[in-house]
Amino acid sequence: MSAQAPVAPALAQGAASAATFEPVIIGFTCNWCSYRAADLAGTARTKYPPNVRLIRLMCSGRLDPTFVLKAYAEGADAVLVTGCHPGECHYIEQNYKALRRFQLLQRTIEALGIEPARLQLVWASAAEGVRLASEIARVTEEVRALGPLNWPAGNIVDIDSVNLDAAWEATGGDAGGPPAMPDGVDPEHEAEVAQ
Amino acid sequence: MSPTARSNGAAKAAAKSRAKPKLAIFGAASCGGCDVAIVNIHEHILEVAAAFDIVLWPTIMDGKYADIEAMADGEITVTLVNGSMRTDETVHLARLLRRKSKFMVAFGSCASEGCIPGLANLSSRKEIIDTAFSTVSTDNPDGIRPIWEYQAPEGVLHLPEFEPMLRTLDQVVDVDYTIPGCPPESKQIWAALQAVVAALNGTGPLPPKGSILGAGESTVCDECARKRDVKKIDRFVRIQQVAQFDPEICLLEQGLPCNGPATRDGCGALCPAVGAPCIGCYGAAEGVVDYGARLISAYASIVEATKPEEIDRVLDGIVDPAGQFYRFSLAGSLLRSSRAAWNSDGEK
Amino acid sequence: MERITIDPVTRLEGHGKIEIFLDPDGEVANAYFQIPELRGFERFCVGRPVEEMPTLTNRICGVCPEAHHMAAAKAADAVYHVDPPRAAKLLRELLYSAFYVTDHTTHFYALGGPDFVVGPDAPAAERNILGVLAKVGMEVGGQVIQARKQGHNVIEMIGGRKIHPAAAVPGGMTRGITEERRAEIEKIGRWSIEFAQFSLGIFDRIVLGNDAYKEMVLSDGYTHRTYYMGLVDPNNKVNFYDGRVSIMSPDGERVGTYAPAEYRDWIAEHVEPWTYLKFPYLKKVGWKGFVDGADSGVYCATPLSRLNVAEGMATPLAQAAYERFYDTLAPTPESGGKRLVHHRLATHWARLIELLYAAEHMVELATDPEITSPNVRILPTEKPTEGVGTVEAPRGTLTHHYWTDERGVLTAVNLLVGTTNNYAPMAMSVKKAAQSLIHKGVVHQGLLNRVEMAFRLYDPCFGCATHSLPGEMPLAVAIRDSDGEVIEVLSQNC
Amino acid sequence: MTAEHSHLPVEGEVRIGVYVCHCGSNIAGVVDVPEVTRWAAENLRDQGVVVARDYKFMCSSPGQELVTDDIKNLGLNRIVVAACSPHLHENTFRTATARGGLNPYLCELVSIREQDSWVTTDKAAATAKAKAILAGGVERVRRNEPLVPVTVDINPATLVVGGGIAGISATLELADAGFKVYLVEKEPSIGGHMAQFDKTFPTLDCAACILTPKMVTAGTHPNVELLTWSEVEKVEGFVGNFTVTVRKKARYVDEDACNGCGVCQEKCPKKVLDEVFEAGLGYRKAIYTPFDQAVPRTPVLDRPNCTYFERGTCKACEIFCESDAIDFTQEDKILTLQVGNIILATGYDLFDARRMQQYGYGRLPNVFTSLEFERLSNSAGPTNGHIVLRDGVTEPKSVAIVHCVGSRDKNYNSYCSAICCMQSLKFAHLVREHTEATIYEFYIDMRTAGKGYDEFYQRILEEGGIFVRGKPAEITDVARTPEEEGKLILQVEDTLVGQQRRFPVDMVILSSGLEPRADAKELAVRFGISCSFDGWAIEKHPKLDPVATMTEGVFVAGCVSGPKDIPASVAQGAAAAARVLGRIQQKQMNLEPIKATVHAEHCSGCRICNTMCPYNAISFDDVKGVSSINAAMCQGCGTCVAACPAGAISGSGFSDEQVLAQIEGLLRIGASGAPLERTAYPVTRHEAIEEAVRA
Repeated sequence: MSAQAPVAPALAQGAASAATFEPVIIGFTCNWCSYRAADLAGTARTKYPPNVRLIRLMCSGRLDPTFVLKAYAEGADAVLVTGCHPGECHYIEQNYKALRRFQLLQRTIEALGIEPARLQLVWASAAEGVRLASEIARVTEEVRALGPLNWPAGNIVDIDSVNLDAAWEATGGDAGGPPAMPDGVDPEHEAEVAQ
Repeated sequence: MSPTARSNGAAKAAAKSRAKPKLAIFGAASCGGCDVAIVNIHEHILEVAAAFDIVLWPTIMDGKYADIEAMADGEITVTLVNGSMRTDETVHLARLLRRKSKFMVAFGSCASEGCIPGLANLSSRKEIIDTAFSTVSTDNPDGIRPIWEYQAPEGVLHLPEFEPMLRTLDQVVDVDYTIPGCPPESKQIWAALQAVVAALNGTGPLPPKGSILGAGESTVCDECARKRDVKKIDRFVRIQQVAQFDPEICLLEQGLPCNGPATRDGCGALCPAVGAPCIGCYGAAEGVVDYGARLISAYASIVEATKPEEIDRVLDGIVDPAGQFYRFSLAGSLLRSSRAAWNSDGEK
Repeated sequence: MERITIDPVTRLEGHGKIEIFLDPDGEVANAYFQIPELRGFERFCVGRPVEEMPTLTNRICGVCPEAHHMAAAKAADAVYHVDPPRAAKLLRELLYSAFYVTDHTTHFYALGGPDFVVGPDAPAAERNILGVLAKVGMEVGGQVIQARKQGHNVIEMIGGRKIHPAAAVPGGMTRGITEERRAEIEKIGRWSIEFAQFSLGIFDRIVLGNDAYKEMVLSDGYTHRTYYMGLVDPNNKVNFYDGRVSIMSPDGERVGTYAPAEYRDWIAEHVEPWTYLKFPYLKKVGWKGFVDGADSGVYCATPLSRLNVAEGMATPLAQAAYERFYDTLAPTPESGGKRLVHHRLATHWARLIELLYAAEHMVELATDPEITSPNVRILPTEKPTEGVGTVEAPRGTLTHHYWTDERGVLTAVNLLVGTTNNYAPMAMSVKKAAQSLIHKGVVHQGLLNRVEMAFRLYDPCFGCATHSLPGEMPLAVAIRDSDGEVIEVLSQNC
Repeated sequence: MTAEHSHLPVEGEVRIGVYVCHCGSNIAGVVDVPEVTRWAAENLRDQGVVVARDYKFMCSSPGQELVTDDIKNLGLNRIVVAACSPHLHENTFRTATARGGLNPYLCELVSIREQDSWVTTDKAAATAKAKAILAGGVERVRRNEPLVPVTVDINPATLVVGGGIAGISATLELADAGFKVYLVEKEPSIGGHMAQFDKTFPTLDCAACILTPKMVTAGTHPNVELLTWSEVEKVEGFVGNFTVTVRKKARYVDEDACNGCGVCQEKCPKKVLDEVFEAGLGYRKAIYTPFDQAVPRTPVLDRPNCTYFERGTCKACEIFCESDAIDFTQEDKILTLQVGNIILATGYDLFDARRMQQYGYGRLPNVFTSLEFERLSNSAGPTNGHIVLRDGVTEPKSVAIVHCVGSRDKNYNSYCSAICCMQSLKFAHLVREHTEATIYEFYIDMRTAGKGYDEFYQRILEEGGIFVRGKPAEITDVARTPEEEGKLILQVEDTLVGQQRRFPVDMVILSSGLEPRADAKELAVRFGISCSFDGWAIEKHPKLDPVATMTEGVFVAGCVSGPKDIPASVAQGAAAAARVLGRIQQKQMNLEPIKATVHAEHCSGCRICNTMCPYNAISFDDVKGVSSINAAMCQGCGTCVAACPAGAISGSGFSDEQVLAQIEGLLRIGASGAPLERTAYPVTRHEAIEEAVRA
């Protein structure tokens, strides 16, 4: 995990406007269909946005929801899952399992406040290079419109290097305390402390 | 407390340092079940008292944080922290104890993965406080909220800050061992303590850093007496929808979302035994990165449907995905929270 | 006077924090008792399926999860408009009685009792379970452990787990009990009756037999004339699991009784900006601040309160003890009303009477022919809507109130938790203790013990109240002069 | 350029070499390759990169030598090559890695050509993406583990399913090579569809004449065990070691005793309409061989139609049989075969023309299917080769042949059935040969690719006949004009003249398309292969490996994988046989070591994985209460790995660690090439204070 100082105000990057925002999307491909479709798109020099970075799995059935959540946690703005068309899996029927996991995972991320459009499923056979390219373009635009997800990077403050007593004194006793107003929780609180 | 008192404390500490290994038991934001579970090792508690010099156990006996502060770094041999990191005060004390302790143990579900209170991370701090202070029975016309630095007529009153997100112990300090469970089963606690004592006496191996103590390496099904077959779920049910569940057969096979398959063993599969589904309090199995992801994948894998709409029909049976999959582990999961918790819209 | 530097630790120390401010003459200007934590169950339970509430709200408090388990189950029954089969209710109540035996035992011997048994002036380090054992003998210690162990075994036999049980669900219980288990529970029940009588004996011997203690019990410092609240059965006898909530005025008049679902007409919660905990009070009387008397809405809900609102105990031995209690402490009724005891320290005695009742009730339930019936759950047929569930937690009347959508998923939750009821009285006890022991800026050394004893009798469980701390309540008292400078910090049992 | 930090290898240290390929200008034209190389060397040091090089063509031998030399000289223990798709050169660089003395699976090939330079226009963005892809490969390769292929023995016997021309040719190739073959056919005789034809395009040689000899050889070959009137019920095991269960249906005729004299058929009193071989145009007896050249000669007694089995009396066949071969007590036999490889040549079903009601087949008597016409025109057929109307006597004066019936039509099958054009031309020729009729061909496009095919087309054109470019909308007997009376009228838009036209004719031949067997999907499941949505078997690679399937040891030949003509089917039969022979010659074979493994100590026996494997590689041990995976049967898809709620199943080659690490690598930098922006974790007073003090 990237070790970021926790002092920057939350959501500073929220500012990035849809116009300039270039999303980063992780795409999972099946070795037999969609990865070959990506190869085909390349061979045919079909241009599409560079925002999607592909990971090759043997089968969409290998896709562990952990991978998707990991991608969000590591800062991806969206995840694109691809595989063989239903009924055409090279492993007979595994893409149906992928489909079911996708549907349940999408319900779950929605419950965690992540727009369902940040997790998309596209079937692409080995012959559908052009289609895969256009789907990637579509997904990229949809995510661009949603703006950054920018999940916070978790971190442990290494306290051994900190003199807590001094730290406390440094606050002069009223550090970061919100003003005594009816709404006790001060919105600018973090920001204030950070400066 | 006077400086002299402080030095006395230090002297006392120095004296003690040649004596028995020191044990501290600290409850952060906890329900106390962990303490009760420790007390429930019953007569063994006396053996613990014999093996350790218990320097801190607020719930049960006297002691002062001041004494802890006075100790040398690493003077406490083992600190068991139960409860989650909910206020800046608990975070601060956890760090203090970390400095003073050789071994820091995340004790119980709260400390290790956030437990039920971790579900607070589904909401923003403002939503939580607003809800608590505007319930139907609350008489609060002026919308008063707790204030961390309150100017009372007689002077300033401080309250610890309610943090934006609840955190697990290892998100705040370096943790050596974990004892899972909500609460950990007393027999397991005793087993873990014995292991620690043995290690300290050199009569047993010191578990490698990061070990999970007082639990198994598999999942609850391993200890569950119910009969299991291959699984095909064509509908998920809720307990109040089914008159009678077969007492012999796997609850999940009967459509009841049981978290047993993904939940670490060690509890003895008590809930399935009493006819209630496992709710997952022992957290994830060995080496698992994200508890919820395992369960999502497992449940979806065994759904008997291939058409998206059929699949949706089955999945509608899980009315609360976030709660079902992250009931105990949200704060410790890959995402740690819902977006609402850190996306400060709620407070803007 | 020495200026004391406060470092971050002492500054933040303790889960219960007391700030005492002195006026220029060194007299107590005010005392604040702060509860520094909150967990937000009322928010994050929203969105959960209602059938999970009995297990989710367990985690509010690990000291009395059974109370939340029961209140939640009853609220869930109400949400689905179902009345569980009799056998299910018997099982729930049996589990709950066993819990009372365990909890009251723990409090008397480990937490509250030491003040008397070992003595209020004994060093704090001895005023704990070990001190008690030293005084009354090891074999008693064995019995105390036995009582807790057996109680938890019964809870596990019926509820599935010793702590945070799992078996109560909307419409009843997940599973009944076998005859073998019933027989075992009956045995434990009978043993518990003896143990309760034995404990009352200890109280007789050590407290009532000691004039100094008796005087202390009756002293004004430990007396508050507030309203009282508790659950009573149709015969106005004490009941823990079910019934109507009864309110008694400080003058012994029954202000009224209400069905739990009507709680909002009777109780409101006052908010102060300097604490995370709210102060419930009687709506009909109103919030008048931290004062006693019939004009102040402050009430308390404790074993003492329950005895005060009830007209007796539902079991013979407990009834006898009940009468002895009032004959001893309140021989004459107040202004023609019911005989009341306002001496807070008597709560310890009341607790032992409840212990006896719980034990007797265990046997009643365990010997009910229907207790082993397999018919322990009925299926809801109506749409889930809204429901209230109330039980008597050892530390006060506990109310859960849920609203759900048509799927039975929670849309709103309100919790009125046991200890909370007594927050205001406790704050008052603090101030009272401070006022009587701080004069001209001089702090009497007994202050902390006094305050602590005032607390212990409520058996405050702030795990419940703030969902931050269970069982005994660590204290930190900071005393500040008129300039707000801290002149002294006392801390106990942090 | 080259960037290298030279320090001596430390024990246990990960030492990664990074090689970025220019691929001439294919990559370097868009991606700033030297910059990517420099970036990797500087920014991926902590990940263990000790050397990063770029080169014009990494796949050239000097390029590969860079890798092998660095492994030896710099003590590298991991390799990442950023170049083209792994599907092209993964093997190349794994081999190079092996030459350097490392396990080949410690090499990762990441694609910055197909996935980047070829599809991206913005050079800066392409360069940034290349860095991310490379970082992903580096993080991944750190977690790569040396893998060793699983070796299995190959049983030299082979099972061929389907006795059509494809199956027969596969069988003979194998048998002639000296290996045992079991040929299973569900009909009483081998021969398949080809046996029903009269002539074959474009050479017009007699189908029977060229097929029969092969059938006979197959029937008599010492290495061939012919199992007709039999069906495969179960397939267990894995490549090299399949156990196949075959049901040999009761013939009620003792094959050893029967000399195939045919007297039983003569004497049998019961005539039955022959729906199968004669396509419903002719009759057979209740005991019969489907046709004269049938192999084996042994007839089959059709129990449902047998008078004896119906009424309990008759037994004419038994009475007249001189060799006492008739056995009414015979029962189905279940045979268990041990084979090392399986070739599926189960062929096709003809599109059922009834589905296109507008063409009136089944309703209008003189609308025929192609198969019916094959029988009609066959000298050995029901009419001895006389082309007549349904009444059996009248010769048609005009015949319409309709192409693409059920093919190239999104309402039925969107694909082209490949053989219909040529077949229709053949029909035109046969009609002309046997009758005076005027011939109309209704086609969408003429597809005559194939040796001698277009020549044949030209020849038919010269023979005369009217070619109408258009697909008939309707075939009706409702006349609008006197001359249409008593005729079949084809309503069609002639797309060459662009107008609706009506063609009255006496006879219509529907050139029906080819479809997968009705039971194709069950078949696929039984043999553990995958098939397309329509039901055609999917090849391992449509171009480069057309007769292999995803399942090791199971091959396909002929129409089972899609419409083919006879030469293609024969070629595939031989090709499949060649693949099998290769396996047999190796005696042993290595399986791709990408496998799933259950860690028993973590397995709780919840059995969720048990339904995950389509190859039945997962089994549950009731005694131990744990599941386990047969490595040889596992095809490495990883579905069970993802499904295991206990995380007790690991997948080599695509482990959680590898994928999670790759995700971290891919997300090292943002779209701009700068480190990915991250929201700071919400802070509280203490953290802010501590940070402040630290700063």
